[in-house]
Amino acid sequence: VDKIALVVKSMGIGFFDAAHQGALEAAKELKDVEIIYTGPAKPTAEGQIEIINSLINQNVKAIIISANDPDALVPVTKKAMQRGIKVISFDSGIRKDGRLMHLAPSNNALIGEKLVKMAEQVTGSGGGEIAVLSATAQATNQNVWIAEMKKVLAQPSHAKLKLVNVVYGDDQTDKSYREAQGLFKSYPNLKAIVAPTTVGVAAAGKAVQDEKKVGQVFVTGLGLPSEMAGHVHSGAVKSFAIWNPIDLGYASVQIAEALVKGAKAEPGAKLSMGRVGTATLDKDNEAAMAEPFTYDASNVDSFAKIF
Amino acid sequence: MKHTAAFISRRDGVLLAIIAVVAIAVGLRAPVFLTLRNALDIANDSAILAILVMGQMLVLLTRGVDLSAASNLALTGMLCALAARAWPGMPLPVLLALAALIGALLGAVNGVLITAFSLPPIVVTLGTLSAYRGAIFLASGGAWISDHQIHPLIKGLPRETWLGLPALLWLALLAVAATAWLLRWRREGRELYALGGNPSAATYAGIPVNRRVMMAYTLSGLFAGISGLLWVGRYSIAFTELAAGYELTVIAACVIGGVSIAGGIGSVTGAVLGVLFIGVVNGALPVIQVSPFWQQAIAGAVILFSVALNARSQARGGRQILETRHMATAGAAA
Amino acid sequence: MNASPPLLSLRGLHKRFGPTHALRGVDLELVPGQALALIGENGAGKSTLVKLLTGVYAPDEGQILLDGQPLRFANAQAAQAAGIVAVHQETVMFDELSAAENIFIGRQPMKGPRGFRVIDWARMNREAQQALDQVGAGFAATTPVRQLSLAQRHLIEIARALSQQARVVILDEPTAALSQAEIRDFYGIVQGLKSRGVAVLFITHKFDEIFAVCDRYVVLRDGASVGTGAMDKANEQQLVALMAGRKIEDIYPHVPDQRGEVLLQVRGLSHPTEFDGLDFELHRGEILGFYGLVGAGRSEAMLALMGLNPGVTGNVKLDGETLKINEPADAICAGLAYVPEERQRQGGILPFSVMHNISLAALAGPRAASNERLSRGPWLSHARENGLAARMIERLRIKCAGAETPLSGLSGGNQQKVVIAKWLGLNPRIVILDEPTKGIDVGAKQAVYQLIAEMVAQGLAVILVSSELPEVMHLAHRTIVMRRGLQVAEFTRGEADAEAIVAAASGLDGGHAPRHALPASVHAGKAYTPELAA
Amino acid sequence: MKAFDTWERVLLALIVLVYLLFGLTVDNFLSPYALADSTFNFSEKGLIALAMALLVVSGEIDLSVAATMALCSLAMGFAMKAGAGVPLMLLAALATGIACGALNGWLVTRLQLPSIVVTIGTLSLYRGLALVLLGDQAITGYPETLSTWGNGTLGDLLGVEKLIMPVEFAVLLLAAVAVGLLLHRTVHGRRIYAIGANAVAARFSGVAVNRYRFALFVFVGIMAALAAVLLTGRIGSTRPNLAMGWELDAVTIVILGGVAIEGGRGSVLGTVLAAVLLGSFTFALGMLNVPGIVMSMIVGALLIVAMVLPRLLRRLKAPTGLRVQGA
Ligand SMILES: Nc1ncnc2c1ncn2[C@@H]1O[C@H](COP(=O)(O)OP(=O)(O)OP(=O)(O)O)[C@@H](O)[C@H]1O
Ligand SMILES: Nc1ncnc2c1ncn2[C@@H]1O[C@H](COP(=O)(O)OP(=O)(O)OP(=O)(O)O)[C@@H](O)[C@H]1O
Ligand SMILES: [Mg+2]
Ligand SMILES: [Mg+2]
Repeated sequence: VDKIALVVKSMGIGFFDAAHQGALEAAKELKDVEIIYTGPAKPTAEGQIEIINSLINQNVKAIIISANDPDALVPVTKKAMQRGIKVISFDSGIRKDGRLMHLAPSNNALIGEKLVKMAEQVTGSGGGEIAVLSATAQATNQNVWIAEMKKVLAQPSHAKLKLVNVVYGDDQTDKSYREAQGLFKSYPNLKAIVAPTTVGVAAAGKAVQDEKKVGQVFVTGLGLPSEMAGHVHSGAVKSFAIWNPIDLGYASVQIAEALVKGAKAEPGAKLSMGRVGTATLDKDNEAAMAEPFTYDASNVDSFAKIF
Repeated sequence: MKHTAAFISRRDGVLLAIIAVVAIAVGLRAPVFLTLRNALDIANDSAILAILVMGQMLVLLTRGVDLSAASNLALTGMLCALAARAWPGMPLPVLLALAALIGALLGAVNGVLITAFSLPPIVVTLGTLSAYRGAIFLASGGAWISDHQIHPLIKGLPRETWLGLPALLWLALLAVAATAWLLRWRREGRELYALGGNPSAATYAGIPVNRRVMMAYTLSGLFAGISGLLWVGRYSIAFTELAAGYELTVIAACVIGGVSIAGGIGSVTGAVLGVLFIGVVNGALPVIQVSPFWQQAIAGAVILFSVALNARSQARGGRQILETRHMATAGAAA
Repeated sequence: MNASPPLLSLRGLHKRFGPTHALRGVDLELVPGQALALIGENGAGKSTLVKLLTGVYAPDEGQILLDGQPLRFANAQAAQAAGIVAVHQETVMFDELSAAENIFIGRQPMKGPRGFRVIDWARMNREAQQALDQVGAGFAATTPVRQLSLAQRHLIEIARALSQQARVVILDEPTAALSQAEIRDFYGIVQGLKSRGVAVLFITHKFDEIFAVCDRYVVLRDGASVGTGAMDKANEQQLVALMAGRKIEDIYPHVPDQRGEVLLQVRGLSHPTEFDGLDFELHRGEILGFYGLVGAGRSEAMLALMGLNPGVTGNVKLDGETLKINEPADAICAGLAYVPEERQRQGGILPFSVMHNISLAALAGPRAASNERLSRGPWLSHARENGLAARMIERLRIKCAGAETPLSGLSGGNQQKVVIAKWLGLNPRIVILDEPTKGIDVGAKQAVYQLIAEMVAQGLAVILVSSELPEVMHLAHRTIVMRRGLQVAEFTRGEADAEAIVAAASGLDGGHAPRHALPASVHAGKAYTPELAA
Repeated sequence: MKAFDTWERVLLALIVLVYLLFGLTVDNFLSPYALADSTFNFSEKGLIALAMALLVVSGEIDLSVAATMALCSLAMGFAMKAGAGVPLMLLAALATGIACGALNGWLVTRLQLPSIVVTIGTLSLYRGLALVLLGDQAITGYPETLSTWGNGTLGDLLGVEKLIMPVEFAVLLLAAVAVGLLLHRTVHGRRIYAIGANAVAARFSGVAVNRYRFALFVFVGIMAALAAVLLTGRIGSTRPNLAMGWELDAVTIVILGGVAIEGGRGSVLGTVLAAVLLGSFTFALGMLNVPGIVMSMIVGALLIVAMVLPRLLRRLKAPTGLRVQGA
């Protein structure tokens, strides 16, 4: 039996639970694969290092990790690779020298574009003011997406959308909620809040409801259907997006097992992702899955039952 | 009665002045800060903190500390959300009672461990801080209870308005009034001051120390439990990391409000001002648009500053026992 | 002599603390309207007995009978409910509460409908004020206790005992912190209690008090009662012999006047609020007494000499050289030693062993370490510490299970000896003793006086701050009297007579009003009936 | 004040129990590599816990220690960016640690504020400063030497391949011996105990109480700098959230080690044993893939049980005891 570990940022996050589900599906298909699903109590790099240390000594065959810090994990994953363990990152990557390959859920540019599109959809053709509610100021993937958004917004075709501020809710409900309230106060003409984080998007949706601004300010961003369904029904959220976490978990395990079986991770290599297709590695040994999928009132309920 | 009747002490006055100065300064930069709407937002935001602070204050008075308050809040919130999902027919009073009961039980666990085994409170509540947090994970299986799964009654409670004021505010006022009543007008309350001020003397004086300490932790738990229900309702979400680290905010509010960590000193007025201070600063930070990178450093500096200022205004005036030479000679001549 | 049946009797009471057998079979009886003196050396078990009677501890063996019924108190409140109240040896005070609340803690008068009863503040303050006035306390019942002096706190404790429906009042060294005038008031209070039919148990180390107020005595030695009898058939010599198990002759040694040159010179020592313009010299081989009423500022002045009192101005010269004292280490380096008056707070470290307490001062400061050589460089030497402790335990006859016993396990008096011993290890040049015999037994007192005599014989200089007049009058070569922060008089031994000193201290010589106006009934020695709270 | 008391024996017994129990049930747990790897879990925390133990014995506490580590690491990073070599980087970390400790010490001794309050404030302040200075950036590219200190073994340093004791663990042991000697064998240690047990009496006896308090805060800063150097070396990068939440881990170790939170009691041996116990226990749970949050729950429960158990046993042994503490 090949033991493959799925190490997530921290336990108790719906997104990763769904990825775990996908991983289990892959394991069932592949047979002879056992999935270890684990993560630290708090989303810290130090916690993940401790976990990897114990995984190394359990003689796992592969480690799939969503990193809390792209750099801090490098020494320990290098050690793991020296001892023959295949290390790949998914969702949130590790620096290039610390992993064999990275499976991005989607292309960063695509995500940035998607976020802008969804904002444009609620502001209408007239455009208007929008603001970003992020997680912590250090969250790498958030910052990359925000940077991509800014690139898109700089294009003349989006000139009517004005990004007025980026605020940080630290992935805490109460702080995100307060920051959203602050945005309403500072920008009376605000049209949309874009929150590329699941805690933030839910808290902003709630703040919009409580401040009775439904129909005036819209929230959009990245969230799970099960967590967002209520806000879509209340009207605070028209649409939001996410990639399929089940497929992501599934594909990661497929790739990891392929590497264990001897496949090489090098630029240009094509790795099978089972039912999802094939991943082609770019020059940085990265592969991206599909464009994020958009959910709205029409489909959110059916997906809410799945993840 | 003079010392207790002085409703606003000198240090409370200083704190109130600081709060006013901060509010006005922020208002100059962002006029929206001085609107009624914003005041209500801050009050709403501070309401849950105020309830928690009342419980924490009772515990601090006994020379203890309840580090598990935020974990208790989250666990109770989660359990109530789960219960309401399982039995959707539950009426609101039952839900409230349930929250109070669970919270009080969790608080009583602290109390029993502290009194029955004479353990230091900081150790016990540090332990239950993690233990309760872990229990949330076990109870929920790590899953979120999100907006559409939260019972409408729970979501509705914090948004209700009674007599023109938000329900949250009423509940906070109730908690504050009850605590003030207990501390001012009941023996049990006075005895908290006594045993916190001098625990060994309290035994000699016949104060049932263990019973009172139990009471303080149970009440702290009860307040935390009710806050849990309100928190889940207000943000309509329940998950493992809910309000993580909030215990430090609660303690900071107490300390800024002049409640002594060393026990036996503290007033409800002061504690409420401490809450208000944190509410105003938290409300101001998003509005004045300081760089998010600066926010934490400012919060830290503000805590240090206000605590230092408090310490100064609390310093006792020297007792004048010395008779001046002039008076002595005048007296001798008479 | 007592016809009335006993109110409270103790039968074969035993109490052990680990290896210490503190009480080994105590029998005694308290009779209504009489005061029983409980006397014994430090550590004889007196305070332990009090704690058993008040429900703070439970006895290991034996019975407590109230009205012939055996009792077992669950806690201190139960004992109070049974009518047994105590003024404990260590003050039982809540600093942040008012005097009134301290008096009524746990039994505040309540008002209002059932279920919603609240504290009746007005009534409580009124009744507290009455109780305070009756003990002659000159301050308001609403004063927070933290603003009061030690003596004033003791008055509150006594008021607390008085204001309860007490049938038995236990007084464990209530006068240890009181000054002469206050003690006289206090006698009146005890008389008042007796005339109301209260049974009083009185614990003290001062014989004049026993003879003044008590009717009978019980002597405790090593936790057992060794003698009892009527007060009027006893004399001091007898009692002392019973207590100590040996004869103690004259307790004050004769200290010949062998003053040498001036060692310490103090000029214009002043503090913004506590004292002003102190001027005095201290000679080698001299005992300089400081007398005054409680709160006269003596302790504050001594703290200033030790660098423990910030904001002090003035000039201090040692051997003609100006001293700069900013902190205790400076003073200790210069050869000053200070035995503070608050033994448990300022003097000893309760959780530390006797040995570590004794060696602390020698190990505390930079230069001090070189004096007794308890350490080699920074390294501790267990053997030397042990040696010093053993020497001191023997020299001061400290009663303890061993040098390793924690200080908290010693009786009050023995704790005091340990605190004194701490400084002797340092070989200081000037020793300041602040109320050194507060709460210690005759035997120990004699030992302390002997020590003082030995010290000056070796050329040390001693400053003796004391509120006990006989002490200063017998020992001190010169006595400075302080009143309200001022140095008001100076007497040399022989010329000093008690009346004059007390008059100077209380300001009566200069036409000053006494600090405590007494109710007329107390002066007249009439029965005194406190108004009682519900 | 004894270094080897009942409590240390209990801890030692628990450690033996953990190794026996998990050694028998978990594959590989007792392999030399696993043992060496497990020490990484607690080496840096052990270092700050040692300093914290001294501080707690003296009756104070420092909750800003982990935030201080972040600032120290930051200072190293900035020094490196400015072109400094390893010695200068160390100096920068050290200076930062000293400065942070000195500010804590100054606020506590000069303004006479309770240390728990002061350090809650400086915790926010230091962490906030790290955020201000570094924002969302990370500093990487530390020299190989640092990585060897953080990840390497004594064997790597000395060229003996079989010697797989991690450098960090060796540093911890060395520091423990030094701090242990200081606390248990020197006058300074005695004075620290005296301050914790009764600061007033200590001052009256001539102990320069405030100077010691100040020095101890600075010492915590120094140890934080040392821990930061090792941690930075181990993870090869610096971020403002470095060592987030470690202050509570350090306090947990100190308390489990038998140091009384009210001061005046405790030993260095106990602290080290507690660090080893917690480290090996969580490593074992990790080998069993217990989720982190459950692990911290178990540690929380362990902390309470460890405190309750001896008292329960004592009570069973001696049914009639004192009913009043500290009479
Ligand atoms: N809590 C305690 N733990 C251990 N031993 C104790 C305790 N309390 C008292 N003892 C011991 O019991 C004995 C009696 O002490 P106690 O305080 O009753 O003496 P005392 O007669 O009141 O002396 P003093 O006149 O000095 O106040 C002493 O040997 C003392 O060491
Ligand atoms: N009437 C008073 N009101 C308030 N504080 C007082 C009063 N009298 C004394 N004090 C305080 O009580 C303490 C004791 O006074 P101090 O030590 O100066 O006097 P003392 O002559 O040594 O008397 P003793 O030591 O017997 O109390 C001091 O801190 C002093 O400020
Ligand atoms: Mg006694
Ligand atoms: Mg005095």
